[in-house]
Amino acid sequence: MATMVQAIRMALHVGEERLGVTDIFGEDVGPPLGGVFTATQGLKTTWNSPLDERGIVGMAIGLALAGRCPVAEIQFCDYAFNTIDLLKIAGNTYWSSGGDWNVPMVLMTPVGAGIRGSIYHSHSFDAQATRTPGWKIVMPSTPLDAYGLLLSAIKDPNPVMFLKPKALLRQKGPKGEVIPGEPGDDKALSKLIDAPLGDRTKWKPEWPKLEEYFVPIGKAKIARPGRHVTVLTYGRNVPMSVAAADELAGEGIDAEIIDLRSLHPYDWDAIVQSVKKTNRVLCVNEDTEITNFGEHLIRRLVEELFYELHAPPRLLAGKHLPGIGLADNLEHASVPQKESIKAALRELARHEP
Amino acid sequence: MATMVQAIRMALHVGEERLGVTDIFGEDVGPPLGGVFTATQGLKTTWNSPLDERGIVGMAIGLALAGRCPVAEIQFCDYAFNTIDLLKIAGNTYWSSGGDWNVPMVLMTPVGAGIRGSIYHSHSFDAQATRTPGWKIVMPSTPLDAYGLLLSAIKDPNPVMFLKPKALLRQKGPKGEVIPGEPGDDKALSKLIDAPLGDRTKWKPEWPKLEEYFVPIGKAKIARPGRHVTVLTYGRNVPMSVAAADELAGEGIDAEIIDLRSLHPYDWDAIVQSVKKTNRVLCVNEDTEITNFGEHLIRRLVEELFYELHAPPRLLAGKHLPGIGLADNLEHASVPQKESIKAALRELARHEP
Amino acid sequence: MLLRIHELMLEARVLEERLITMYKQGDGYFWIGGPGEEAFNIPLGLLVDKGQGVDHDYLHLHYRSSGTLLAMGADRIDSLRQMKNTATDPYSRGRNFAGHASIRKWNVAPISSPIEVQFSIAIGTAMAQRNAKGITIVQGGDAGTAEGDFATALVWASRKGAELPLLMIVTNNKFGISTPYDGQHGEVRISDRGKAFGMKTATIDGNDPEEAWAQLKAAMDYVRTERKPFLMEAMVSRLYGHSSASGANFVTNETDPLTRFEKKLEERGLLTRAKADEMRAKYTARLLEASKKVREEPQPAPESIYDYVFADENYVAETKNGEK
Amino acid sequence: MLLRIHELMLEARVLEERLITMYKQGDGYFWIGGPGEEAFNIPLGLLVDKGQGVDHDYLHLHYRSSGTLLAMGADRIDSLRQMKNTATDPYSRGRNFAGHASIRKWNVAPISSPIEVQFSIAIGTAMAQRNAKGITIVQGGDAGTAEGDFATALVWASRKGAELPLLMIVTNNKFGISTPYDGQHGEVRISDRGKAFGMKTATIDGNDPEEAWAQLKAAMDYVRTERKPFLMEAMVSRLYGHSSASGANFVTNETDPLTRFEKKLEERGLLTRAKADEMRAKYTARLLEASKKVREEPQPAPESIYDYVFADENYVAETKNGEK
Ligand SMILES: Cc1ncc(C[n+]2csc(CCOP(=O)(O)OP(=O)(O)O)c2C)c(N)n1
Ligand SMILES: Cc1ncc(C[n+]2csc(CCOP(=O)(O)OP(=O)(O)O)c2C)c(N)n1
Ligand SMILES: [Mg+2]
Ligand SMILES: [Mg+2]
Repeated sequence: MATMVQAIRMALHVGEERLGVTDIFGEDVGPPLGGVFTATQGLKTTWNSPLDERGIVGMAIGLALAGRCPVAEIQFCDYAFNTIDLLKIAGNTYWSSGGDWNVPMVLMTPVGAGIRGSIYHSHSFDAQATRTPGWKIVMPSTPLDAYGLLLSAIKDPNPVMFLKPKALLRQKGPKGEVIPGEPGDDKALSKLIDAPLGDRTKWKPEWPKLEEYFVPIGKAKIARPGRHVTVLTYGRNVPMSVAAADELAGEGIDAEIIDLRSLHPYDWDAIVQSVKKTNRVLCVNEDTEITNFGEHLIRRLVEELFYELHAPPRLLAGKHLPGIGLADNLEHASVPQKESIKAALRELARHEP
Repeated sequence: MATMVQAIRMALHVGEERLGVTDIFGEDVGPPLGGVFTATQGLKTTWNSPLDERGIVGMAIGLALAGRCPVAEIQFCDYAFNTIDLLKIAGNTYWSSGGDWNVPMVLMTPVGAGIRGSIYHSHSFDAQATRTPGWKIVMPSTPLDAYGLLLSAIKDPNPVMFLKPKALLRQKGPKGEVIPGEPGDDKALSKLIDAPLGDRTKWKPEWPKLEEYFVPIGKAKIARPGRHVTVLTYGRNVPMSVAAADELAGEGIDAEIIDLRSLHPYDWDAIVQSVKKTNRVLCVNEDTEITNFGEHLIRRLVEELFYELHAPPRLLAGKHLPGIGLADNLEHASVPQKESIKAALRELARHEP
Repeated sequence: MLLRIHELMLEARVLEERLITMYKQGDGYFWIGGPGEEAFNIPLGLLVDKGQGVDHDYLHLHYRSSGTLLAMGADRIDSLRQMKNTATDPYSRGRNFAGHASIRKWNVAPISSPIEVQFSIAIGTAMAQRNAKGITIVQGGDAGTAEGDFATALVWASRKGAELPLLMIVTNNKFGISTPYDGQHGEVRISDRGKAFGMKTATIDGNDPEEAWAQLKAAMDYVRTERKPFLMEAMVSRLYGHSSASGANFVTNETDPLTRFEKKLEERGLLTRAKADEMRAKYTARLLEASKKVREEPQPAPESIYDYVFADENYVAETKNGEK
Repeated sequence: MLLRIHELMLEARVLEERLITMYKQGDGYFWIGGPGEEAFNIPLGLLVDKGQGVDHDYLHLHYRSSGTLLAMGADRIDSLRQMKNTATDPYSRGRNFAGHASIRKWNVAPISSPIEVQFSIAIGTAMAQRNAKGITIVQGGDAGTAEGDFATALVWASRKGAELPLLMIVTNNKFGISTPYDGQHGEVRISDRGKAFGMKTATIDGNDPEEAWAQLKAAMDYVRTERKPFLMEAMVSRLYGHSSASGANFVTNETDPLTRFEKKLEERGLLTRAKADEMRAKYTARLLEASKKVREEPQPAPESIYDYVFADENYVAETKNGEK
């Protein structure tokens, strides 16, 4: 089974070969490195950009206007905050021009904590992204979803942001989740598509025969079915919440984990269905907790399902602090961990209306 | 009585003369114009910056680090979105350096709709600002509060954002609210401190003997006391909500309007007190409605006061769209208006638990 | 040719004057435009390779470019429609300010208010044209060159081995709203900023349509054939102040390229005062008619704010343009 | 003096090697630093007018500046503390990566990870120094000059009549992580970008401490006396790759300024191999001791994340520095 970063690479390969992707670029995206997380190794249309995030986003918009199909990368979302105005332009061009110009581009960027990234390699981007109208926002939690969401993003005629959960990039998916066409044996896959260490000038990847597979933008997935509490989450916090739920099963608490996968547009029907069943809801994400996307979900839930809620809905998110510190203690205290998710689930499940 | 823009000018004057303000700068802030809204006319330490928002914010940070007391302006908050990374740095420097360097700067910028500003002169900034840790955020709704909040902002050893509600800049405050020291007669005040049209090279303002007056950061104000519904709002939507409430009084609906004044830190005690009394709450602001600061307030209210709420709390905010259109119909349909506030208040007040 | 240029300069001026009058009569909330830049913008519009796609020229203009679009043949009434923010405004459906055109079928990217961002976006269309026939033209003001985006265009356009067919134009009117050029610049000539990047550069008199034509022609030929960037600075006038926010009244202390050119043409016996006045009267009448028509056109409906948020998956640019 | 420079270069190198070893032994999560820049950074640190306030020099450095701080007299063990993210780390309390110092009592602004932002911030301390004795020094890498912030510093520092006492330094190691200089630049010399702004500029061999000393001295004297900006580009080496992310192994295909300088000193009879080895052994042992000590020091407590969010109104910079 492929890791998420291998899945992304394979999706980009299919994008180049069959979906018209013309430019995969960003800082250190091209040879020799192929991306700081190796997401763009061995591809045909990759190139290295100057160290200028504004130029990267502007270039992507311009390429899209000119009918190309660009996939741009911001090396870490921590470094996208000088481009918010340009992201707003990518999102408002179709609307502002009264439907004259659309901007079919994909922007991918690694997000989140979990790798001791300290102050500038731990940021989340979901709150910022979801308040940028005109963009579609996706964030996978498994390699297969990464593959399927990225292909959908590439085909979409609008700007789509593909948020890569840093901590999961080297992880594999749940048992049995295979990318259509990937070789069964991991070592074999690695031999085919992972660049060797050292000199790569002569290396060429051999791509497996991959099939197209699209995860529709706007559709959530039940990562773990359950009856007592609904967890609305995405990215890194999905496997974390599933693990927390599995451990709580022993205590008679059966939590349902909804992996949103698309943050905008999001799957309101799936959310309502689950909450109507469990009547209790916990939102989990790593972004800072003031003016947070989970708060939007909670606001809408209380507006529309107030009387279905048997316990106050809760948000478990990053602390409202200027950064995430390097030391273990600091990182753990700053963003949700399995234990804090369990604690919140216990509280919600045991709450007496 | 002074208008809000005159109050801001007088506060900056007191800042220069008595609170150590050294640099009031930004695009067209200095002579001859004195700011696109005349907020910086006739002051001593104003100067015109290059047309470079990143430079303006960076300059302010650097001046603050060097012990100066800068008040920087971004001409319209619509043009601050290429500086978010720098705003984050201003907010994280004290924390990142473990308390070594603080950044005592004031950033002021006009926000909001209401003047047919079209796509790029109608943005709100409260959602973006409240998710920038390390900053204090204030937003007045009357000239006196503008005066008192700006003086507090200037004295604060941290970065403080002073959001100027564009639509209120030329408005006066509620009857009887006078700035300590302003002449009773408006014409007299205008004669003293408003620059003449045409050639101003020889003009000098005559400043009234103003007293210092500080509105503490973090303290809300009851703009209109009421018993049935609580409205949590700020800036332009305060007078709008008060007017709506006054009109509803005839229908037997008595709404309490809380003017937050400080968005961060905000006055949680005042909010709780009011909501415990009315048991119904409406948040009103103009920023886009997904990942919106009002959603934070609602999230915290349901977490802490779930069983005190006799109706689902509601948010009335800007539509989640790429921009605010120019035509009357478009602007009105995009952000809260007195009528939509009244409709929401009726619904809340009449809601049967 | 000279007479054609003059006629377009005159018509462009009358168009801006009509927009200003509309503003002053309450038929619009805000005016900003290009009176004083006609001698440069008209030749620019005439020299553009007009069409859709990478084999034609892409234009990333700003809010003073009405003359360029007029010279390209844009329907005059559409400027009035945007001024009056009618539902019929083809550029923005009543959403954007006057002077913010968008014409996809001619590669005219949407003009947006934020200063200088067009320089960061233009590198993208230019990149797409490296192996095509067309070039990309991007234009902005003098004060705006202080934004990082101007440097972004310089850096990305000049990378060795990856040079871009990009014509960068700075129309220098020596003002940013109220702020004079002097005191804000260390450069003697803004165009000098291109030299460190090995770019061809020029600073020209943008108030002389003959010089503008010749210099633009040369620069565009260079970019078109060499597929390399060129930075041009054109000195121009600002004849009605920055915008309606500063009153939009005629200023007398700047060169008027139109009267200057008319004098020249008269001296050469190519034009008479009477002919010029007659032309002016004709265009004034025509645009007055147009403004009356626009006044009768519908305003956008409230619900229309939800239109054009996302293109649907069957969206095809061509069809979209076909419609217009 | 030469021997003093050599000793500091050697110690700086040993310090970086210790940090790399700590990383490889699991005593830290990430390493980034300046081995290969000693010949430039040591003279820089020695030439700084060290102190607090506008009459001394402000420093806006980046993550390769350990040598500069070491030459200024920073306590070596503090670098190890930050590497090990201990509660005793005086630069960031265990919050930031190695190489991210902050020393207010010496005007050293907090080093932060985002590339080039220090150039937009440095103009502010320089502005505050226009009528003071000190100057502002800002330093960054070659790839980072593509960011708009580098242009911002050029624009704001050179405004006629408002020039800033700012020394802009680009340490050019011909790499941005994995991306080679060639292919990303149209400039022959990055320092040429200052010329259009009327700035004094120089490109120097940053691997030669004698040239670096002389050129830095001249540039700093110019900025100090003329109160005008200077742009210096220094060619340097990157001896252990970009960071621990790329392995942090010694590369053999770049000039090692330390060995080159030692050879020179030996030839001149000012240094013997034995003496050099003995010094290296001494510093190695000292830093090994220090690293053991650091290993015993406490990690920050979870609740400490809430410290230093806001300065309270009685906050006084002086006292704060007194404490340290
Ligand atoms: C990023 C940004 N900042 C500020 C403004 C407000 N503004 C509009 S026009 C203008 C002056 C532009 O001067 P210049 O670039 O010389 O162009 P000109 O209007 O003189 O042609 C300013 C500051 C803006 N539109 N965008
Ligand atoms: C704004 C920003 N973008 C990207 C990065 C990731 N990054 C860290 S170092 C680096 C390369 C910097 O190269 P250069 O400016 O030449 O400095 P050097 O490391 O070579 O000294 C990059 C891209 C960053 N830290 N900040
Ligand atoms: Mg100008
Ligand atoms: Mg480098």
